[in-house]
This record gives sequence, structure tokens and C-alpha cells, in this order.
Amino acid sequence: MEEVILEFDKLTKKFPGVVALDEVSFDIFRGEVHALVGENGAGKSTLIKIVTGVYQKTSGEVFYQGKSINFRSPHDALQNGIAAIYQEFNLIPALTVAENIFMGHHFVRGKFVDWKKMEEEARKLLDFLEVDIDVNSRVRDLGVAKKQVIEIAKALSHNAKVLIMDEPTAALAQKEIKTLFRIIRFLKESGVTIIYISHRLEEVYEICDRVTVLRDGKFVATKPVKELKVEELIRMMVGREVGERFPRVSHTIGEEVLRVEGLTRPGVLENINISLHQREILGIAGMVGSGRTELLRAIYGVDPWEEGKIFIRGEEVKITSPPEAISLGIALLPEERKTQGLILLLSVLDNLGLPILPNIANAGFIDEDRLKQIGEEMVEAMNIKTPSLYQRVMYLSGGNQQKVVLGKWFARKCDIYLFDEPTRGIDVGAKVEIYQLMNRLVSEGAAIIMVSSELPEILAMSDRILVMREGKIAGEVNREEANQELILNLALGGKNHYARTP
Amino acid sequence: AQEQLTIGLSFPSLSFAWFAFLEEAVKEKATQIGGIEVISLEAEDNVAKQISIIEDMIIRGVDGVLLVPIEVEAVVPAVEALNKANIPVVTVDRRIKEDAPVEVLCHVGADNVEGGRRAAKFIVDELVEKYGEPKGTVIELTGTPGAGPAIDRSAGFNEIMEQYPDITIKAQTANFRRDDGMKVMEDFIMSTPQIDAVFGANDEMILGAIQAIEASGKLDVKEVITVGFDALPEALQLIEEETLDATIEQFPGRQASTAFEILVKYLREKVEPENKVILIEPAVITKDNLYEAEKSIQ
Amino acid sequence: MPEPLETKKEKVSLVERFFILWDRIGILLAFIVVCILFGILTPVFFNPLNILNVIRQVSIIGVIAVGMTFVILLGGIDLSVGSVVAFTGIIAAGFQVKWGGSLFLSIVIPLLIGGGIGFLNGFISTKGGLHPFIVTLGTMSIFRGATLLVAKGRPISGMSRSFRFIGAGMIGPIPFPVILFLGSVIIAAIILRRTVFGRYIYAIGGNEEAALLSGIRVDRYKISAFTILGFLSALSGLILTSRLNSGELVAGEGYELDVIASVVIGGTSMMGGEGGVYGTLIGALLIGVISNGLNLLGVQPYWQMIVRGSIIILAVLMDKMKRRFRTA
Amino acid sequence: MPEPLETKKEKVSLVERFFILWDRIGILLAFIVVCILFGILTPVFFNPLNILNVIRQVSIIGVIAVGMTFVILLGGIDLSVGSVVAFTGIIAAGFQVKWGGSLFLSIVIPLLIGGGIGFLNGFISTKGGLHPFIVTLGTMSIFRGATLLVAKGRPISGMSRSFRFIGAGMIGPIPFPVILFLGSVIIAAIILRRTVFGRYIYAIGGNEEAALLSGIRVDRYKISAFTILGFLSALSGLILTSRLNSGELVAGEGYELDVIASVVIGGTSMMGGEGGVYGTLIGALLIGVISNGLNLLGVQPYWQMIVRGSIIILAVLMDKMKRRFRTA
Ligand SMILES: Nc1ncnc2c1ncn2[C@@H]1O[C@H](COP(=O)(O)OP(=O)(O)OP(=O)(O)O)[C@@H](O)[C@H]1O
Ligand SMILES: Nc1ncnc2c1ncn2[C@@H]1O[C@H](COP(=O)(O)OP(=O)(O)OP(=O)(O)O)[C@@H](O)[C@H]1O
Ligand SMILES: [Mg+2]
Ligand SMILES: [Mg+2]
Repeated sequence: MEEVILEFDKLTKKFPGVVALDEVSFDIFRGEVHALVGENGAGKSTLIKIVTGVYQKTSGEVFYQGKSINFRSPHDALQNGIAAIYQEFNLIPALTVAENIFMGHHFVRGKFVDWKKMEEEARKLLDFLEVDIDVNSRVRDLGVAKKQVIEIAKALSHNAKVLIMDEPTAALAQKEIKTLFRIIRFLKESGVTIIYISHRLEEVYEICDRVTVLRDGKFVATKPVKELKVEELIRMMVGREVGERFPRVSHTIGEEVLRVEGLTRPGVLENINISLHQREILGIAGMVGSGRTELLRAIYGVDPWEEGKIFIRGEEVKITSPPEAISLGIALLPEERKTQGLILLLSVLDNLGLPILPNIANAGFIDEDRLKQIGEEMVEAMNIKTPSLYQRVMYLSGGNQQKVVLGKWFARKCDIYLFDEPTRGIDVGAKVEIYQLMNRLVSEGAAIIMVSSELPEILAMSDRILVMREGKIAGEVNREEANQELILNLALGGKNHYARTP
Repeated sequence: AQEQLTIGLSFPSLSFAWFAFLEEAVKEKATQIGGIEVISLEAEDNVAKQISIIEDMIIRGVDGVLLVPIEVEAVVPAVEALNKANIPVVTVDRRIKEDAPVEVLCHVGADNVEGGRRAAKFIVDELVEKYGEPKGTVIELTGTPGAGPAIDRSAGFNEIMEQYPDITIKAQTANFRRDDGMKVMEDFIMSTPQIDAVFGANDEMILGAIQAIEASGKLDVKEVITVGFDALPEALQLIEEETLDATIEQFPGRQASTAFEILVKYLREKVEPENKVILIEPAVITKDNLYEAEKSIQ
Repeated sequence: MPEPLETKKEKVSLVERFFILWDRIGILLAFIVVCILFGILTPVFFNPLNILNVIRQVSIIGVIAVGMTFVILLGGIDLSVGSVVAFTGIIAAGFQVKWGGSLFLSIVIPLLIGGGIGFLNGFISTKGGLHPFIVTLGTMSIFRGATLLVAKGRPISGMSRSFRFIGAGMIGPIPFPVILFLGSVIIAAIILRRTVFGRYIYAIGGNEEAALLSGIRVDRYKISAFTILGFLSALSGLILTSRLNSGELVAGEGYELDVIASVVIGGTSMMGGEGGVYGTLIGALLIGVISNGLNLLGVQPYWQMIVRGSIIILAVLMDKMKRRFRTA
Repeated sequence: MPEPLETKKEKVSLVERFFILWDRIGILLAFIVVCILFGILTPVFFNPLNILNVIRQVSIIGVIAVGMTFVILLGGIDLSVGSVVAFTGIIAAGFQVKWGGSLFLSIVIPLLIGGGIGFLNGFISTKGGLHPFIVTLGTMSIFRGATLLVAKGRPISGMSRSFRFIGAGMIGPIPFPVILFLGSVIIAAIILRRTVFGRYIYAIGGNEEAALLSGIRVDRYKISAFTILGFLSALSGLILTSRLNSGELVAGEGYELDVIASVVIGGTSMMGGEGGVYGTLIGALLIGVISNGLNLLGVQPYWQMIVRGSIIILAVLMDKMKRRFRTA
């Protein structure tokens, strides 16, 4: 008989206008890896935030090691051996990696912080995670993937009995995920209980023992993973049959719309050449920190670059700011939704309308009806789960927030879309819808560059794939000849891909 | 029985002791006369606020107003409003602009320009005593730039000093504050090798300056001629101790109680004052005539 | 803040409208309570004359607070408003009295100068990448000095009859400054809620980086907001100069605190991105009403300060409490 | 701010150390330039006596600015510091002169009261969920009134010889306030850089939510920071009262601006999370030096204001420029 470590009994959480959790009851065994899955907005993050004391439950009970608990703050949870990696980053940008990892439980010697020990321990943890990050660099200078790794290290640093991971792999590429899984297995061996939330179902099958499915805040089922087929799991999550996971339609590539020649930003990008055509989806693959994000930002005029030329429809352009890029018909979907993609305080509608307001205004006055109509269309098309168009985006679930970021640019017609990890945190069902929207954009004549760390997505959706390594284009692969090994090989370059040229 | 009266008293700021004396004198007088409620409101040295206060007094329906204007001109609209509401007003200390088209029952006050002149004359005399002729370096600590009394006192002071080309005047503002007086004086001590006299446009500033002089180790307080303004008890104390040489007394208590009597008399007995303007001569208080000061330490 | 009132476009009953307003303008409840209290303590408080009186008193700070709402919504701040009041006031007085200017010049030039100073504040802080606190601290000092310099250290008085209308005139029973104040509140509310400009102010204040990546020309909007504030400060300078019939040198000293307080009490977040100008209206009125009520009651000066401070804290606490009860 | 100086722990040459410092304290360059300018214009400026003079003048604002650094690092603000200076000053003077208190009481009680007011500010703003701007605006008014009330409108003067040591004493050639000021800078620097408390201040200011989720008891640290600030404001009140030999009613009026300016000019971000107390030291010195230099030069008051404002803006601009050059 397995020992129950965490038990939920009719757990209910209500937010104004939303029942996030509706009498959810299930339990978690000591030492298992327990997957928690469900559509965006199903209530997964809410559930774990109740466990760690971020939210207070509305009713029901949570038992931990047999005792009813009701933590008032994450501090209490950590004291009791429950640590979590939250869906959104919780790092202090201006502080160093080492400090962030041990935030909340600094090493001290006497009254003073023991920097040396802290750096050492941080280095050990990062070595354990097989990443090469300078523990003295500031978190704000790191890319999303590295931040995610820091979050993992941070959670590990607590030596918790229960470790909760809310989409820890959303920003990670193959290699890091492998390491993470190795660590999860190791922790499991040493008796740690892990709650694992992910939209990548392959991972659930690879690493988890049992899976609990939530739908619309209600408990659906808990099953051992082995006894459950993927199709069945998806049906339990979505409540219906999802067709093809990657619905690709072929389209005839048109003329060149964007050409990048010799783009260089010392230390980050080196001699990048790209040619993008109408009705084409160009995938960009690469390892963490290979410079993909930097490339998109350079084209969009966010970051300055030193050498090279950019041509739009054959004409050379100098783009120095996003507004200029937009006036040339370029749109960027940034990789960090919370800090770069959304105005959290504003409503869903206002966020969706942001790029299009000038187009639907008369003499500066917004056409509210038109805006509302566009908003409704987007919510419908993207299946954004929100109580109303006027809900602040800060109250949406992570995946639904991501959909708003996407919807923002789908609402505005552009010629060239730069998508940086577009489907990060989005559930299986909704992904399909997003791919379909991308197909529609392309068929209407747009061109897309899609940066993604999810290889299946890149492989299935791209017409052509560029692979980046250390700021350079390591190779180009045609759709027909592309496969996982080939791309990984190019991305890794046969040597330690983390080694950065100083 | 006497008619119960409510009298409004509006003055610039209670953070300066001079006005605190004035307020106190009014209240004393009120208890002495009896049957009078005094509503005293300060305006935090803000002209717009003073106007608001008078408007509020009108709404509340006071019988008369005793007004210490923050500024000679800016308060005119408020007096206009008082006239319109038929509420008699007596101005104290500072006079509103003379040709303003408003009715003021009476003005009781001292003349800041004259006070400045007297301070200057005192310093000149002392310099002559010291050097045999009017020469030397004099520091003038002026009040808050733009404030009425600061302008007037400095004007009177410089009017006299301009007549003596051998006297060098170095002026700097210390905002009527003691801490600024000290700070500015410290800097003067650094920059000016020889300082013969210091005039502070109020006692607070000169008291601060004296602290600076005493701490400097370079100048001797007894050597430097120091003159303040307002005759605060502390200043009088220092005159007694011969640290401070003189201060200008404008008799806030006498001004206030005179004005108050006139107002009450008018309200109760409909007696108009004989003179529309009663000026109380400012006096230079030195160790010799300390007893003349209102708050003198008996 | 999203505006359920306008955007929903469904028919809402008057009662509902009131509750929506109530919710949006958090401090309203506290304001009403304070008013009722004063009304009980001193009946003259609710005299229509007194009500107009208060609004007129408030209008000088209020007009600036309307502009400050824009700047704070952007996450900025402006300390120079008081100096702008004094400087533009002196310029207006100068044109009226000394430089033989027409009514037109003595109104238009100060407004242009005010807008210009605002522009300068915005320009230096955005293009120089400096926090507006520092920049406006600098211009606050600079234009206070400039005021004294232009006026040669003396107030300038004696305005023309027509100029005096701005601050002292009446349209029917309503003082003209009240019309200017309420007018600017309404115009600002419309701008903030219905125009692209307004929406972008909220967006920039909410998340500047995201706004930039969405293609909003952040710098331009920031500079515009400061310019509006400078312009409205100059308007306030005109009202004050006209009311006082004198260009005062110490005019506007310390206004920045009252102005910012009005905005923040009114519920606009110092972090930017949240709030609105109706809140500012209530915030400014609350400050005005407290001081008016205490004056009417004849509360002694020392106690006034203590009571005023306490009411302000209690009022905003009450607002918070109310919200807590609602969501509970 | 992470401290490369400490953390690297490798041997660094003196020159390197200087450059690291330079980089950390951005405004240093501007400060040096201003000093050299004044030194050229008026040789007495570099007189050691004058240098001590400036630091002593600065210490009154400076001690508060050290505390304000904590609060601003947290993303907070405190407007009540000036009133705390006045209130604690009057209490100290009261114990010295009127209530026959000992030297001990007239030092300890004001410090406790100062800390208490700080605690109150922190407590109300964190537990009530109010922005500290509003809370401290309230307490600023409350304690200004309380000062006047306690003192009955009159300054209280005539301190004992021993009490006067705090503000006017010397240890060797060094004025005692200078020791208090520089001492508090060093202690604060150590706290901020080496203790858990200090690190949590940065963490909370950098990202409050993240700090909370990392298990940091945010409220506790916030309240502590305000308490420290209140305590240091009281210390400043003691220094001022002792130096002036008088508890002043207008003491500390307007200090909040100078104090915040020192912190912000010193490079601490108004958004919180970045900066440090050495920057504050330079910021406070810069403000003090400008006013001292202009006084030494005998610049007229009007022009002083204009020049002071311009130098402040130029100095921070210069700091920005330097950074730009370096990263280019
Ligand atoms: N603070 C909040 N206020 C109001 N509603 C909230 C809040 N937090 C979450 N919700 C709502 O609760 C529901 C559940 O959200 P939750 O974040 O738990 O979803 P999730 O399962 O984690 O989804 P995702 O896969 O997108 O992360 C959603 O409808 C969301 O909009
Ligand atoms: N502001 C910065 N300062 C210094 N280094 C930076 C900065 N931004 C990014 N880098 C570094 O540049 C490299 C490229 O980062 P980028 O984010 O573009 O990578 P990526 O390929 O998009 O990978 P991912 O987003 O998955 O991390 C990384 O090593 C990153 O640490
Ligand atoms: Mg989630
Ligand atoms: Mg990336």
C-alpha cells in the first residue's frame, strides 16, 4: 500500500466570476512523480498555489502527511518542506544567479552572508543541472531558458520533500529536458515527491507514474500513466476528440519579402543571412542561448546591431525601433509574455487591441464597437478562457495569457510575423487552433519566422528550418530531409554547445 | 449683557514664534474683554490658502476679521469679499496695498521698511564707533525670496546702506530659518576674511548665524556686530548676555490688542476709530533699552 | 483601468451605474462620509454657496492634478508644477502690467510657456533616460529662480478687469475657475477613456517594455503627457494670478505635494497604469473639503494639521476596507 | 545591486578598485567635476576647514538619506521625515529644558519615538495595503501639528553643554555629526551588502512577488526599513536641535525633497531594487557642495536656484552619458 503524502478533499477555490477549482479530491503518494494535466485554465496552477499558501482556499481541505494544512504564505510551505517552481518566473532581475538560487535562505556565517559558500553551492547545483551559467552574472542578462534553469536550481536548493513543478520545460530545449528528467529520477529515488505539470504529454509518459486530469476546475480522473493511452488522456482533458496534432497545409512559396545579409552583433550574432518568402514558415531551431531571440529582436529594431543589411521586399531598410518595424509590416511575438508581451493591469480587450487601435480610430477616438467585435472574434478563434473581455489579463491562466499575446498580432494584419516560442504553455487542443491560424495567415500571403524549442512543432510546421548555434547559422534543412537527429546534430555542433566564445 | 461676538483671526503661519505671540495677545485680550470667540486660522504662508480661509470665515458668518496679510496685494480679493459681506476688517502688522479699492476699518502696524532702515542705521553707528568712519563688511541675511517682509526689510536696510560706499554688503537668503541662517553664515565665514557686522532679517536667522560664529573659532561673537529682527525672547536673552547687539521690536502684542480693541469697539458700540492708520514705531532694542521690549525678561 | 461603464454598452440602471462608479472611484465612499460628518457638525457646510466656494478653492490645485493624473498614470512624477504656476503667473502679470501686452498675449504666452516647460521636462527625462523626479526637481528650482529674476524680486500687481475674469469671474452662479476645472476633468476623462492616446497612456504605465514592443511610440506619449501637465499648470497659474490680482513670487510653493496627493488619494497608482481622472477629482475635493470643514468648525491650527493627516489616512484605509469586503 | 567587489574575492589592485567604485557610484564623476570647478573658481573651496564644514552641513540631511536609501530600495517613499526631525527635536529640547530630563532621556526618548513613527508608517502602509506616499503624507501633517502643539508655537532653546556635543562637538579635528553621518553610511553599507536583511531589501525592491514566493516575509522587512528611517530621522533631529541649540518648529520643513534627491541622484532607483548607500553619500555631498560653492562664490539667490537646478540635471545626465560611452 502506497503512503499518501498529500490529499485534496473537495478543494474549492472561487475568484470573482470564476470557479477555478470545484470540489477537487484526489491524493498523491510519497515518492511518486504525479502529473497534473488539463486545458489552459483548468485550475492546475491554482491548485498548487493553494498548497504553497499563495492563495487561500475557499472551501475543502488539504492534508499533508495526514494533517490538515492551510498555509498563509509560501514561507510556511517552504518551512514544511514544500517547494515549487511556479509557471511564471519569480526571479530578481538585478541580483546574481547565486543569490537568486538561494533567495530566502541565504548562507550565513555569523551575522553576515557567506558569499563564497553560496557561490560554491550554486555552482554545484548548476553543475548538477549540467548547465554552464556564471553564478555571478545577473539574472536580467539571461535568456528565458537559462532563467528557467535557475528556477529549477532554486527549487532544488530547498531539499524539499514535495517539489512542485509548473511547466518547468516550457522554455527548455531537448538537452535541458533530458537533464531535468535525470534529476527528477534521482530525486524520486531519494524519496522526494514530485508534482509535475506540463502540456507536453510525451513528457508525462516519459517521467510520471500517475496522472490526474482536471477540466474546468473539476476533477476528471487519476490513473497510472501506463494504463492510459494518449488519445484517451487528451479526450479526458479536452472533452472531445482532437484531430491531427499538427494540421499542416502546403502552400506555394511566393517571392522574397525579407532578406538579412551579414547581420552581426558582436558576441551575440555573427554573420546571419536569412531569406524569407511570402507564404513561408521558416522555423528556427537551436539550443538555449544560441541567439535566436536576439536575432528576432535585432530584426524588429529592439536591440542595436553593428553590421549587416536588412531588405524588406527588396528595399534596404534601417529599423531602429519597433514602431518602425510595425510600419513596415513586421510583428514580433516576444518570448516572455509577462514582462514583454502583456499589460497585466489592462483587460483582455485592451491588450488585444493594443497594436490595432490607431487603425480603428476616428480622429483619435476609438471605435469601441469595432474593438469589441475584434476582441470577441479573437477570444472565439483562440478559445481564450476568460469570464469576460473586460477581465484583467493578470487574472488569466498562463496559457490563456499566451493566447492573448498571440491574438494581439493575429488581430493586426502584418506581412512578416516573428514568433518567439509562440506555443509556450498552450494546451494540446489550443495548439492545433493556433497552427490553423498560422496556416491561415500564410495562405493569406504572410510570412512567418517561428523560433521554437519544441522540435516536433518545428519539424511539422516549417517549410524550411534554420539551425542556430552560438550566434551563427549552423545549417539549413529542408522540410523533406529534416529529422530530429539532423537538427540536434547541427545545433550541438558535436561539442559542448554551452561554451560561449568570450 | 454684551452681544456675543465671533472674530476671525487670519495670519500667515504659526511656525514662526512672532505670530504665536500675536495670536496669544489677541486671545488674551478676548478673554479680558469677554463674550468673544476667536477663530484663529493659519495659512501655512500660502496666499491662496489665506484667501480660502477668509472665504470660509465669511461662510461661517464671523462678525469681524483681524487680518495679518501674507502679501500686500494678493489678499485684496479677500478683503473685497469681506466688504461685500459687510464684515469689518482690521489689518495688523502688514498693510494691504494703499490704493486698493477696498474698505479697511483700520490698520494697526509697524513698518518693515522703517525697521530695516533702523537696523542699518544701528550698524552704521556701531561701525563708526569701531573704525571712526562708516566702513567695513556687512553680511545681510535676507528672508524667503519674494516674501513681503523679506522684500521690505531688505529695501529699508539697503536704502540706508547705499549711502555709505565704503560699507560692503554681502547678501544671501536664509529663508527666515535658523538652520539656513547657520549654514549660510558658515559659508560666509569661509569665503569672507573680515566680517564686521551681520544683519538677519529675522531673529531666527541671526540666532543661527550666531551659532555659526561661535562654532567657527575664527570670529568672536562679541566683536561682530549682530542685529536681528522681531525681538523674540531668545534674542532678548542673548542681548542680555551681550552676544547679540540689537533686534528690531515691532510690538506684536500691542499691535494685536490695539487692533482687536478697535474692532470690538466698532462691532459693539459702532465707534469708528479716530485714525484709519495707527503705526507703531519700530524700536531698536539693545542692552540699554531691553525693558522696552514686550517680551522682555523681567 | 478598463471601463466597464462605457464599453459594455448594455443598458445599465441608474443604481447600477452608481455602484459601478462607486467601485471605480474607490475614495468616493470616504468622501461622502467626510462630507456628511462635516454637514452634521456645521450645517453651513452644505450651503450651496459653500459648495461652490470649496470647488473654486480646489480648482487651482485641481486643474494641475488633472494633468498630473496623466503623468502619474505613465509612472512618472512632476515636482516642477508649483514653479510653473509661479513663473507663468509672473509672465501673465508682466504682460498685463509692465510689457503692455494685450489680454490675448497675457493668456496665450503663459500657456505656451507652461506647455514648453512640460515638454522640456518630458524631453529631458525620456531622451536623457533620467527619472522625472530628478529632472523636475531641477526645473522646479530653475523656474522658481527664473520667476524671481523676471519679477526682480517683487510681486507684480494690477491686472485688467477682463483678465480678472479668469479667476474671479462668474458665469451665472458658477465661478469661472470651477468651469475651467470641471471642464478639464471631463475633457481629460474623455481623452483617457475614449482615445488612442489615453489607452496608450495606460498601456505605457502598465508595462513600458510591452507597450514599446507593441509598436507604441513611448517617448512621444510621455512627452505629450508632460506637456499637457505643463499647460494645465500654466492654466492654474493664470487662475491664481487673476484671483490674487497679482503675480506672486512664492505662488505655488509646495503645490506638488497637494497635487500628487489628490491624484494618489483618488486611486491612481504611483506605479502607473491604473486609475483615472474622476478619482483625482474626488481626491482634490476631499483635500479641499477637509480644510474647508475644519475652517468652518474653527478648529485650531495645530489640531487642523493633526486631524487633516488622520482623515487622509483613514479615508484611503476605508477605501481599501471596502474593497476587501466586496471580494470576500 | 550585487557587489562584484565583495563577491569576486580575488585580489584587486587599487586602481581596479577605484574603477569598480566609479562604476558602482555613477554620480562620482559628476561630483568630482563639480568639485574641481568650484575649486578653480574659489580656492577656499578646497580648504580642509571648508571640506569639513560641507560634510557637517550635509550630515543633517545625509543621516536621513541613509535611512531613505533602505526605503527607496524597497520601492517605497517617506515624506514624513522632516516632521519627524521637528517632532523629535522638540521632544529632545523639551527634555533638556522643560521636563527636567537627563541627557540620557533626551537622547533615547526621541530616538525611540522616531523609530516608533517609522514603525507606524511601515505598519500602516504594509498591513493596510496603502502606498507609503499617502501614509507618510498623513503622518507628515500629523507630526508637524504635534510639534507645534507640544511646543505651543515657540521654539525651545537652551540645551545643556553635554547635549550640545551631538551637533557641535568635535573628536579631534572632526566634527561629531560628520562621524555620525559617515558611521551610519558605513554601517548601512555593511547591512545592505553583507547581511541577509540587506539582501532581502534588494530582493523585495527588485520583485516583491518573487520575494514573497521565495519565502521572504516581505511585510516584516518593509516595516523594519521604515523603522530604521524613522530612527535615523530622529538622530538627524537630535543633531539639528543640538547644533541650533534650539528645538525649531520649522525644522525639517522640505527636507523630504532634499533627502529623496540625495538618494536618487546617488543612483538608487525610484522603482526599488537597485542602488546603494555610497551613491547616497555622493548624492548628498553633491547637493551640499553645490550650495556651499555657490555661497562661497556669492552667487545671488535667484541665480543660485537656477544654477543649482541646472547642475543637478547636468550631473545626472553626465552619469548617464558616461555609462553610454562605456558600454559602447
Ligand atoms: N487571481 C485570479 N483572479 C481571478 N481569476 C483567476 C486568478 N487566478 C486564476 N484565475 C482563473 O482561474 C482559472 C484557473 O486558472 P489556473 O491558472 O489555475 O489554470 P491552469 O490550469 O494553470 O492553466 P494554464 O495551463 O493555462 O496555466 C482560470 O480561469 C483563471 O482565469
Ligand atoms: N542583455 C544581455 N546582456 C548580455 N548577454 C545577453 C543579453 N541578452 C542575451 N544575452 C546572451 O546572449 C545569448 C543569446 O540569447 P538568446 O536569448 O537570444 O538565446 P535563444 O537562442 O533565444 O535562447 P533561449 O531564448 O532559449 O534562451 C545568451 O547566451 C544570453 O545569455
Ligand atoms: Mg497554469
Ligand atoms: Mg529565446
